[in-house]
Amino acid sequence: MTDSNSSLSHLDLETPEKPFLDANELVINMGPQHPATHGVLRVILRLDGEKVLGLECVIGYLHRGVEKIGEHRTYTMFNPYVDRMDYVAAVSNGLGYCETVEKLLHVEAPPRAQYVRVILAELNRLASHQLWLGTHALDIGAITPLFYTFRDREEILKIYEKYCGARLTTHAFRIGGLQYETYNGFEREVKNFLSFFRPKIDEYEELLTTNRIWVERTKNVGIISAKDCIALGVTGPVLRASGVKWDLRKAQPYANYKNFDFDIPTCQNGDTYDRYLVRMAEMRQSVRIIEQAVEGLPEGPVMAKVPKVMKPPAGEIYHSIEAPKGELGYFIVSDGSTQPYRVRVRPPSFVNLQALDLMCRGQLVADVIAVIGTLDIVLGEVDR
Amino acid sequence: MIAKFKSTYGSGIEPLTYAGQNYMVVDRSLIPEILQAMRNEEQFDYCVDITAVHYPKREKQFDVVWVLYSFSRNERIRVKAQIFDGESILSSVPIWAAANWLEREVFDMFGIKFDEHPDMKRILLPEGWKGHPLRKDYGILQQDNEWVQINLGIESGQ
Amino acid sequence: MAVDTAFNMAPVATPFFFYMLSGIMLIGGILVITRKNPVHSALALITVLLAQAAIYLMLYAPFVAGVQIILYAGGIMVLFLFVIMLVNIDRAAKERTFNSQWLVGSVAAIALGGLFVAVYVKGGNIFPEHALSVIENDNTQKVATMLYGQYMFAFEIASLLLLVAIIGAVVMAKKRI
Amino acid sequence: MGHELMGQLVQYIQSYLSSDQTPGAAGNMFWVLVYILAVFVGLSIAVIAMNWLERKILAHMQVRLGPMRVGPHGLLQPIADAIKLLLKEDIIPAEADVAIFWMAPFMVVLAAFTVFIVVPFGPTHAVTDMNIGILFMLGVSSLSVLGIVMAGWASNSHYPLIGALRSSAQMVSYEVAMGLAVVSAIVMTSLNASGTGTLSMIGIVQAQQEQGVWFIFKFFPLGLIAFFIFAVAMVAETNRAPFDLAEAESELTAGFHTEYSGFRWSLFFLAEYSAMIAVSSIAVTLWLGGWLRPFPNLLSGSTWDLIFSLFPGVTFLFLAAMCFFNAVRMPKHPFFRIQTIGLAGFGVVLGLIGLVMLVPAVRIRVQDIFWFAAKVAAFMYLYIWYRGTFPRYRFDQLMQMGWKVLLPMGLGVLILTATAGLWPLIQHSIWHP
Repeated sequence: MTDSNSSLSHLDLETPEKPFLDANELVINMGPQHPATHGVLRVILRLDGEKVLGLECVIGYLHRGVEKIGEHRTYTMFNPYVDRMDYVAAVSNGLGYCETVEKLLHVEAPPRAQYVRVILAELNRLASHQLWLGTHALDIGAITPLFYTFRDREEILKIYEKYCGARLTTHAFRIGGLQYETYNGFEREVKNFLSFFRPKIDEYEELLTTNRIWVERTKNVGIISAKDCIALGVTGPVLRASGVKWDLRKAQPYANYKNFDFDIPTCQNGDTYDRYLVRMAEMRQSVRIIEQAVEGLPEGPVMAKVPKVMKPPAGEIYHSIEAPKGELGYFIVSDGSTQPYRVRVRPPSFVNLQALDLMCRGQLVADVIAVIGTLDIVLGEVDR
Repeated sequence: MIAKFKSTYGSGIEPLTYAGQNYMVVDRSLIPEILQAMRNEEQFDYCVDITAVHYPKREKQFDVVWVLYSFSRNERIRVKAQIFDGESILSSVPIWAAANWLEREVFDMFGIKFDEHPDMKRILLPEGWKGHPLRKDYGILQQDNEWVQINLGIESGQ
Repeated sequence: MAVDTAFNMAPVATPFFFYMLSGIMLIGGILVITRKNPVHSALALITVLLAQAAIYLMLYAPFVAGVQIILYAGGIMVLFLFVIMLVNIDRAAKERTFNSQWLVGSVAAIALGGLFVAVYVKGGNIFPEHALSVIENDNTQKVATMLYGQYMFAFEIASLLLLVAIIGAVVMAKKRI
Repeated sequence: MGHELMGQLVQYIQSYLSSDQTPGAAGNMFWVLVYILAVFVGLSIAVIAMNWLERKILAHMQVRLGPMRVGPHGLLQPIADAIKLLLKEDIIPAEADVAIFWMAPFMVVLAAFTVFIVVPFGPTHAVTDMNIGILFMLGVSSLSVLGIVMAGWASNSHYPLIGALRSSAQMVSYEVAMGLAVVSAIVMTSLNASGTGTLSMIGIVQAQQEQGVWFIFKFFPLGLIAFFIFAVAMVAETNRAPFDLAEAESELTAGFHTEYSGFRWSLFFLAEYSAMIAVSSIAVTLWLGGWLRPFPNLLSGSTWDLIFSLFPGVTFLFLAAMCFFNAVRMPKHPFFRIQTIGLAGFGVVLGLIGLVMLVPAVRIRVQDIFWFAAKVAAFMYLYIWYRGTFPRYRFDQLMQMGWKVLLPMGLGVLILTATAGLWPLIQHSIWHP
């Protein structure tokens, strides 16, 4: 439906297409309570029979004013709040926030802390992708992968629990490094997990990759071209599935990602199946990164010298990381006091969700479900 | 690049750097032109974020910030414009489609209107809510009590 | 074979059942044309068709009865309902059920009724005195031999006609072919 | 007088036991009623068992345990569920068309249960044997779509309406492919001396017995393809995964029964499962030799007959042994005492049934039912397996599959089967014009 060579002018997202013949346009309100909208997303669908003529997202049901809260907490106190945005990838949120504040403070976390951060962040990417895979497959009707992925995600959460006591909203990192040294046997357990998990990726792929129905349901569904991706600011696996080899871990390495050897998996078609393949390949790459990080984990302190009361000099920083869902950016303005003057979070889910309308035009209701799933949105992050 | 802009537009542009990050403060009247040039001539084809900062003590109360990124140059830059309270600014949706929701959010949170935006309405807060929460004069516990009472049927949302 | 005759079933084809089914059909038929809601009309029509199938069964024509259920009640009426559900019911309900053709309609109905009565009165001797004793067991086979033997040509013509109708429908409905 | 009646009754029962006719054909009203009751009760038990088995098997496929709390290994879970459903509030939406909303579940249940009148569990174990048996089954089961459409429309809500539209389109289109596959099996019944086939369910199985081959293997691979078409279409007909679009949970919340609750909802549930059993019975009757035991040609002779006739009893004894084994393995804690006793008691019941089934007089009459049920159970397992494995088809893909794949295939198989059946005749006319 979308011409890949088109300019921006075709992105006319306001006027829906006309229904065929004189059939009545059916307006369906999907959500905010709906099993497949991954939270409290409300989508108003305009249908011609089952064909989607246009849709409008209504968001904000989970708005908690995270940015406002940030202005009223000290830098340290705000750290746990960011975990509550993308709660399935809480570690990544924390990583982005801590690094941004470190940049404001002009400190850098010690190498050991950097390595542990990479390990935990990549484990988090695995957990996030697992959750995505399970729920996405469930939306398309395959109920079994959900239980497989949750069984394996449990192992990751156990490592988190042992490390910091929390499983979901971990608050694992501190500004300037880590609060805790790793527990005894951390490396061994991570290694055990990797050797346990590698065949599990094959298991997921065995269930889905060549499954005829899966392929038919996802191929050529929700196509978005690279050009449209960039125009709409869509990042993460969705962008890579459209053929843009762009990953912040490579493009503008943060933490110590430049020390690791990994590939950026890409696909060309930009459909749901390609996004699935990209995410599966990303899981394998994450395993590779974690492997290298565990192997090269240096000894040393885990906390840099940071003042007890943080008063970053006045200034402003935009720093972004490659969260499992795309570019997660923090824009922090400091006025020299203990509290940030302004915290802006650039949530990947929020921006990616804009593409839903474009991706669903002309498709069927069932595809809307598939596309919502493949965008991998977390409403906690969309609404903040 | 910035030098080129500087020579073209003169005093309307003030290039700055902080902690290795480039940004420039641009006069409000130059914004449409500069943004267009950024995208078309300098290949800043990805609008990462649009946001605003409220400085109630300043005369021009708001900073509107565009975070831009260029895939071909692997470079990030911020464009800032200072505007008065109640002043509107031209929408950049025709330049980057991504700006649509981002501008709506700025409007929602700060009350800054974007001219020629296709669908200028609130996005995170419900329609009919009074006040713009990210302004500094909006208290952290403040809420639109009237709206809550009418629409939720409860005394207070807290 | 030891079958106790005392517990034998009474034959189904009693006048009672005939009148009952006919009554259902008549009531259903009236409901079809008087209901304002088209879905109710369609359901009444289904009742009529099912009662008709039962009458076929009484006439020892189980094959016709089965086909009646499978094609009309299970197939065509479902498609009817399908279409009706897509139409705006609220608007349809507001429209007048009987339009100005009621005069022509009642004349036609009276004429048809008169024809039936005339046939019954005049042609009394073409009706057999007693019901034909058709053996139920090979009824289906008889229908088959008839259709594919004696009436082969008519049967094939009918199927050709249906094919034309299908193609016509496709041509009309499709935006581009 | 009472004594005389008693004697009459005993004679009556004996007369039936030695009869070689279905009660319907014999015109025996009493036995007809007994059979209807037996089928109804058996079907209800089968649905309950299916409910438990589906949850257990699916759970084990998905690395979890499934119901474990109510009764030993959750054996009483379906009963608890049934009680819960019956006690639930019966909600009728304010804007619903009450009469139709009320009728719809009964329509579905009626259609799903009526078809069992002609299902042949054995040469004499059917309520009646209709001349148009298979046609009756297809026709009446096609009526259940009316109930679904009524339910979807009467709910006066968008999701049920879309669910109903989908399911009516789906069932009508798959009926065509299904019918063609059925016809190709019926054509095979006519390959006998007289040259006339039959639509009677019992007649179809008897034709397989006479020809000495199950129709799935007849004209290999034509029978197999026809069977395959039917096996796909029957999943679509019953709205089960991967064709469960009418109640696609993630898209339409629950499809046509979104607005139903409590007892009415449980009627839909009941109808769904009994419809699954019904279409599986059709498949078993048409292609898998109905009540005939496996390997009739390979393992023939009276010794094998005896061994196969022992199967039902042995199976039940095995299940009883499983129960005892698990009862022994139960934790020795007072908390589990009732469960252990329950499981052992269940084992005793199963064992007694198994022992009774070993009695020669019983086992001869029961083995037909056993084989039929075993074959149907295999299909039930397939249903569960599909559900655990396959994602859901999209609506247009489903239609494409029905009209563009299964229908042409069905037509082709039908033509080829007819040709293969007439081949001796054709050969004859070519060689000796």
